[in-house]
Amino acid sequence: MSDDQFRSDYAHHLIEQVTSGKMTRRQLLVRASVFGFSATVAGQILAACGGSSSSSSSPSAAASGSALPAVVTGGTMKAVIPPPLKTLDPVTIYDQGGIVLVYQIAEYLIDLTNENALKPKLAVSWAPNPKGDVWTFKLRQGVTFNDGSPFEAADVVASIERVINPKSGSGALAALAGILSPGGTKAVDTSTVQFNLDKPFADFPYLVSASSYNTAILPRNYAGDFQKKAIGTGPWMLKSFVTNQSAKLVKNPTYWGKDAQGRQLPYLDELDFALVTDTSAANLQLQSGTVDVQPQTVFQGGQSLLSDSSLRVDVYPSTGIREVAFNVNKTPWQSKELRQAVAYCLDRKAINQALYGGRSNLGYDTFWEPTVFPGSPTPPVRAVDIAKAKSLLATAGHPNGIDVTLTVANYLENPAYAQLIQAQCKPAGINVKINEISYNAIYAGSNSTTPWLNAPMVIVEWGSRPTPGVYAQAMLLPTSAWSSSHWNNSAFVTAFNQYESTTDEATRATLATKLSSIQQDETPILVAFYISQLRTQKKNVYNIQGPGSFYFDTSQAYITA
Amino acid sequence: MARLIGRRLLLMVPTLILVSILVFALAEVLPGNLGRFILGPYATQSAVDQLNHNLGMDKPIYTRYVEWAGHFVTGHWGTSYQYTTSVFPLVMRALGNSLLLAGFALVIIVPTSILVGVYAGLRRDSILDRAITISSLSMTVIPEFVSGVILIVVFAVTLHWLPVQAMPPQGSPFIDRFYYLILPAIPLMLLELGYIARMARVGTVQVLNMPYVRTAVLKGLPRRRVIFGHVLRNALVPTVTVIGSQIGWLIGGLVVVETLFNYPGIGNYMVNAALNHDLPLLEACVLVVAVLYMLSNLIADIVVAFLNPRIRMGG
Amino acid sequence: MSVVEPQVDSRDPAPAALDVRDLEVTFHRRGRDLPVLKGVTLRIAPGEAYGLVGESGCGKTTLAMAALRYLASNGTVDAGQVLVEGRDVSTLSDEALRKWRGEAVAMVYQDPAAALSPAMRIGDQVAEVFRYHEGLSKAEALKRARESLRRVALPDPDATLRRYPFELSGGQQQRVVIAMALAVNPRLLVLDEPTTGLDATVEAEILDLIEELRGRIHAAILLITHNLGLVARLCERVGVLYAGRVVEEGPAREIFTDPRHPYTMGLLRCVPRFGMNKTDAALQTIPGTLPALGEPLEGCVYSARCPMAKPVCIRREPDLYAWPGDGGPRGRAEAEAMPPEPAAFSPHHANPVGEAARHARCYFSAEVAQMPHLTPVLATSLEARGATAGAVLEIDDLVRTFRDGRRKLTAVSDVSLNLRRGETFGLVGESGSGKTTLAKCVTGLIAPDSGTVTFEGKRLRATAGRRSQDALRAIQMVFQNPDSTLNPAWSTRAILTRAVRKLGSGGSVRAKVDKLSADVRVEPRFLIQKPSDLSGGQKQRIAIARAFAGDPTLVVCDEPASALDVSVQASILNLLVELQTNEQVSYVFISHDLAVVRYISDRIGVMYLAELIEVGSAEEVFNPPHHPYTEALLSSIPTLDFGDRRERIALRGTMPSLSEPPSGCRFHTRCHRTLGDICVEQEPPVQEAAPGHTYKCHIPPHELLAAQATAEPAAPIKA
Amino acid sequence: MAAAGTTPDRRLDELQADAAAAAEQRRQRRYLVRSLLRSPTFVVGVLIVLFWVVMGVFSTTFTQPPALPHPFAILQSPSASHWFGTDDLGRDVFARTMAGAHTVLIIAPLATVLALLWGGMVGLTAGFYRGLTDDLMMRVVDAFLALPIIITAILIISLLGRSYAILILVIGALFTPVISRTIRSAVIGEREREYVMAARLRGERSAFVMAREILPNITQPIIVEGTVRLGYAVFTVATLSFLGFGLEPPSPDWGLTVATERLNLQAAPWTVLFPALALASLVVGVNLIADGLSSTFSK
Repeated sequence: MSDDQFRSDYAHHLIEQVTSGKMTRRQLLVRASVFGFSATVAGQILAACGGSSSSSSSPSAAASGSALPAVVTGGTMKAVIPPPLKTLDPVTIYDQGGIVLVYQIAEYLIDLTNENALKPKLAVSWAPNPKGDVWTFKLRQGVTFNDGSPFEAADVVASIERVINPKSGSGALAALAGILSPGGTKAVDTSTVQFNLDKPFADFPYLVSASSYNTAILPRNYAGDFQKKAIGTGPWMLKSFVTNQSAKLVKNPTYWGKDAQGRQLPYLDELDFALVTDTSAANLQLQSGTVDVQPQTVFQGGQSLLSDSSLRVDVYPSTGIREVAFNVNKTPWQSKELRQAVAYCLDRKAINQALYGGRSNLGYDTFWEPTVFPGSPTPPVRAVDIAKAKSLLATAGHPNGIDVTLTVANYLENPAYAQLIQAQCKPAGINVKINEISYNAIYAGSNSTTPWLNAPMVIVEWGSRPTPGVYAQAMLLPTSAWSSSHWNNSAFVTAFNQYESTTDEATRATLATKLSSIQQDETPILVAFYISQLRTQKKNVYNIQGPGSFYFDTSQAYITA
Repeated sequence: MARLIGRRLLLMVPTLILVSILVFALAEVLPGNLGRFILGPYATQSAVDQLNHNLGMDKPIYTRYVEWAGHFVTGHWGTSYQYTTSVFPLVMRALGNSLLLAGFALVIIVPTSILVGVYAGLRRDSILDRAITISSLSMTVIPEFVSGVILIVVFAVTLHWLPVQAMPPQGSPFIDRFYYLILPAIPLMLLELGYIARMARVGTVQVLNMPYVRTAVLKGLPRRRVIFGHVLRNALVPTVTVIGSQIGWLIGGLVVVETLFNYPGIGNYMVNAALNHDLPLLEACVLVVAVLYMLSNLIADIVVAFLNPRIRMGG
Repeated sequence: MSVVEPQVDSRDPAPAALDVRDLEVTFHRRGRDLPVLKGVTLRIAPGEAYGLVGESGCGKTTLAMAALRYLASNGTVDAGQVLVEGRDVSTLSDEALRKWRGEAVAMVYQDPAAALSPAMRIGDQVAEVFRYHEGLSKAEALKRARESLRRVALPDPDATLRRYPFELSGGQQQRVVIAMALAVNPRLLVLDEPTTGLDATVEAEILDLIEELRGRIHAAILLITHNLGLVARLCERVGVLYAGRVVEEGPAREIFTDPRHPYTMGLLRCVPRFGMNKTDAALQTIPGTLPALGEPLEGCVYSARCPMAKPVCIRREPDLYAWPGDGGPRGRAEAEAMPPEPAAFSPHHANPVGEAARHARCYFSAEVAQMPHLTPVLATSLEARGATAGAVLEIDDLVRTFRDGRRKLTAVSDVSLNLRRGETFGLVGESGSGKTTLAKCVTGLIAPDSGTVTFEGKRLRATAGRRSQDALRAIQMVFQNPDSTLNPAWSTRAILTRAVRKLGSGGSVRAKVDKLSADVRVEPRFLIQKPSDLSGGQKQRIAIARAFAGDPTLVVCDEPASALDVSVQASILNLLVELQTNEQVSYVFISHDLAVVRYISDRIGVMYLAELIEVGSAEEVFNPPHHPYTEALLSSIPTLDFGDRRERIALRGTMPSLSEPPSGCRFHTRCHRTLGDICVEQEPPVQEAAPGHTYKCHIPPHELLAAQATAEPAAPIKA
Repeated sequence: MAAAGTTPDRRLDELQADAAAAAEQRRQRRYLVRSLLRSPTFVVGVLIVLFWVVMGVFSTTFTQPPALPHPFAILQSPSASHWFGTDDLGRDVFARTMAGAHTVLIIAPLATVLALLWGGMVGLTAGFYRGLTDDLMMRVVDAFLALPIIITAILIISLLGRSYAILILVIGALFTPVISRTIRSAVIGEREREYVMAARLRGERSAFVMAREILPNITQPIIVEGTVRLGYAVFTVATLSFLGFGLEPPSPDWGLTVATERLNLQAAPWTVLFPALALASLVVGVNLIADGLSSTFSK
């Protein structure tokens, strides 16, 4: 049966879901986007369910104050971000600095809306076969790379094959492992690409979207010298890059993007990034007016920004987390009880209060967090319970307490988080020694040596991920390359495979419940909160798009006098 | 004079060799296992051994030193693990920046502190002298990062008089750099100013008690002649020596200030290199700094020799 | 004293070059007021040379500084005034003061090396004076500087102008200082110990220069020194200062031949007269020590140490009485008139100073001549000292060289000598002649390069470290500097105890320590003190006791008394003599002071440029025929003998460097009797003037005798 | 003291003499102490340092636990309940500032003592034997001195990792050259003095001469140098902590606190200001002591 046949069937399915109350409108829009329904089609479906087609208003717009002033073209916007940790290369980037810079220059098949819904970028539409193991993407026409060469299917094939090539050392490899194998990507014609998956995968579009940031589309002949010769189809071109100092971008005159009024994007002429590791230095630059915007503001030390009249702080319901991973292969974390004990020590409200001024959503050590991911089950709340923790500790064989080491990067709010964990575990007799190392150091080395994947207990910061599946795929499966916990739970794996292969929302819901309960019970990692992220900009900076810090879409941003 | 300088330069060579041995020993021998240091605590032993082998760790120490030193002399300083670029240009650029900052600070410190110190010395035990002595003492002991932080808040954030960052935006004229360096330079100055001023004061006081100053006075020379002709020149000798040796602390200060102001100087690179186990960069920075320091002492010696004919002719 | 003032001015209209009136100066140290000068009154007529003598700490220099209005910041003039040419110095404005200094008064200092600006060329330093006093241009000033350098007979003034102080010898430096002082013809010249620390021959040069200059410039001179000989030679009048008081004043000749104050007498008696030997007479020491600053003094400032003090002396301080005249009788009268009414002393009794009269601050001036001799003759003859024929110590061809960078300095070259038991071998020579090096080779503090030191027939190991404890015990040393000879951290008893432990020969350590301290006349109460609490004399006594801890056979004394005041020096010398008589010990006695060496030695060796150029009995060496250098040395000593008409031998040039000693006879470059080429080319033979008296010179004894006989030796003056 | 066979009464006056000697020494020591106590700089310095010592030892007994977070009371400005306010984890800044003295006052003095020991040995031997020994030792010392302390410290610590012991050892080692220089020159000044020659003429062994003859006479320069170094040690510890090579959180160490809290500088200046002032005051205190000592000694 044809894709269109599938589409109509799926549309009906969605309508049922909504009318039977199994799904909210917002969810419907999100799911619809996954299956390549354009916003208008989605609107029609919604209408069919008998409701308004108005999608919820963009939080950034809300934060920016509903009414935007008239667009001003030209000018330079200065932003401050942490410097890229490694040489700039879309294939291997994994840190905020790198991702944000690449995001300006190169583009993805699919981008994310402020609600983490998918939106067409280099791909104008996409649809799976009924089984869901073959996905066909239609590409945007008339797009050229900033060196003038045309953008065609071959480039997409090359880019995807590049990242799933084991030699590439790309993070996407982990995300796509067991889903898309080398040779699975075919160019049907110059403007159509077909992905033949190893197994049906409902969330596949996410894996080739901006949320899988290594899948940026580069020309087929890309040589890995992005930092020298930054090539992409994006709105910006790299003019200069000074390690640990600055990156200067100028607008790409041949950019395909146009705004609603058909004006050429981007509005700005130049985009300057100051590369600053030190949080307080970065904040100071904002306050002294040296820079216009900070994509990710840390609440720690950011208090003064919040109260600064010259600045506007947007709050994003991002899905970023601070993963506290227990390496289940390393003593003492083989013991499930011990892991749970720690979980019961945490006073999540207090942590949320201290680290985010209470802004974030509490997490329950699972990815299926209802307030963040629609359709997730509502897991039992894990409140502080020292007594329980103690007894668990005893069953784990440490009645008189235990000493553990927590490795943490001196970055963002991690040190503070670590100290809170330390203080909250003490009453239960868990003495946490904090091993604080530098941001670079924790990610240094190969997978077999790097601290963040090998320390017994470690805090890892994760930027926004659009679905629980993407998270699980990236860090909780034996195949995950970014599994700091090295957790290997067959029940979870099988359940997860079913979950991702099925398109039936009801089944997905039940599986989600199962998955989340397994995850919470086993507690391979702690997820104490889903961070509401802060983006700080001057009052006269408008219309920066994208959810969370990674997706820093400046193509429609502008600065008024 | 030329002979003196030549001699001093020659004398530097053995010290330099020793310094290099020292750095080599500290960096590559002391931790016992370089591979482990680079790969970190979680690497498998086999991987560590492999790396050690690649690094030539299993070769005898002296051959390793010779190779290592040879590479330095020939300017092959290796590749930075962090930036995956050649170390030499990296360090040189950083050095340039640091020299600019340090030089800027010194150019202001040296004359002022000497002026202040000598004045205090001449007005010995006056209220002003006391004030200068005490304030200079307290200035000397406030760590740069403390004064630096406070200065930033006051002058950059609150008053908006000076920029917070130490680097002007790309493409701005060179002269701008000094404007941006004012704030970072002040903590360095405070640190040194007090110390040098005290030295100058002590020197002056000592010389004032010298018989030859009495001779000059009893010759019936005008006060200003006594001071500029007889006192100053001799009073400055200890001060200059101190300035030379203080460069060490100044560099220490640079490390802090550059970190504080995120200034791409050699101190900043050094700290990052150390924090990120970027050994080639770290070694290079330390050696460069050592050479720098020795040169500054050499210059101090030469100035002293210039002030003191006895040394000059002896040399 | 305001009554005195008009009288003075009425007496002679010509204002005195320096007129000090009842000057009281106090120093403030650690909250205490220490009076240094107590009503000093003295007057120097224009062109007159006035000598101010006294031991260290009696206020000489303070007086000079007060006269130049340059007291240290903690010193104040409490009373009295200083008039220079009738102008009260204290009233001068800063600018006037500046011009006045250098133009009216100038000063020559004790340590020329320190008195010259180290980093400034000689030319500039001298020229300064002209530039700032006569407003000359730099070039002009330099020309004038050149003249004044020539005036002080500096060789090659042009070169000297360009030199730095450290490039000149001590003598040259002092000449420069003098040139600077005399640059603009001051009317008053203050000489503060101008030759102390200079070698005998250099001292002689400087003195000659000063005398010679006096003829041309008509400056009055205030000469401050502890060296009576100097004053005797240079000054018409002399004042004796003790504890901040002028105790006697008058014409130099009279004072030195017929002193009228016990202190003056004491000073004269405690210095060995030229040619005097320990066997002739003992040095008369002055009991006690100088009162410390601020120490309260009852009655006469000297009464505490005065051998003829009477109750009245303690009760009330005598005035400065004229002598002859009312001095004696009046003094008595007042002494009788008890209790003395202060009113009884009307000012006019205190005769104003300045006229050619003599004055003494003593009730009993009349009896001073008969002042009792306290110390008996101590020394016995060599034989009595059991001097055996056999030598205790034999030094053969000793050589020691030092390296100074690339240069090689020979400090001792081929020195041979021997020493009998109980004998004192005096070693004289100017600084750098190698005396001390030789001594240290003997004691083993320095290892000789070659040559042997044989002691009691056994050859000694080179260094003390490798010598047997017995050898160490037998050869000990007394050092020059009292302040560093004792370990400041140890109590005196600890020092002696340790010495006895290491060197002593059994028996009760403490008993031995007590005996030692008794032998050197240090009261037991001082044994608990740290050296810092001891006087210089006491320190040196302890040092001697330490040397004698193990009953040594030979003690090497390296200038043991030259850092001490004359009165203390005498007591130390006496002590050494006494110990020798009792312990039969032999001495090697090093000194630059010929009179002292002559006094204490049985035999004398003269060193010049690392060579021992003459050896003989004290008597022989001091009388012709002797080596020309010895002759010159002797001629250079200023003596108290006013009848002394010896023509002074001025040596040419300066001491050659040890690194390149002159060829042939090392002395030829400076010798006044050189025979020409032979002296330059050939090393002189060792000639024997008399059995046991040899010297290194080309001139045979009889010729030398003939040549030198003309200058008859100085006869000691009997006090 | 006395050899056998001395009569009882002799022994008696020996005892008296000893007593007198002891009394004399006590008198001299008392004099030194008194003159020290008369120097205001010294007294003030001692008071400041004493204060911090007391705080470092006892403060935790009466302050709130310095490491306990109060997430609902973060960055509170100074008040009756929190004299110095609270930091970004709601910890009591007063408690932390007072407790901060602890770490520094363990590391700095120990390091200094270590440096004095090592420097003393090097300086004594080099200065006493001179010659080749001296030349070699001093060459090495020069080499060390050519490496700025902070930098060498960073190098070593980054290689060895951080811990109290390592900090103490490193700082101790790095201060050794400077101190050995000072002591050496002091020794050279003494060894040429005549009492040392006298000792050699007594046949004393070098060890004795060094330990008993020379050492007692250079204690004062050593003490002064030690105090000065102590000041620098405090300074260095703080700086290292600031740079991230010192102590680890949640230690209340001043340098560390300034480093971590400085991003709250504007929102909550007190979090940085008080530890900073504490640090400065301690260093000033130590330096005042040094000044007091040296001026008293030089009298």
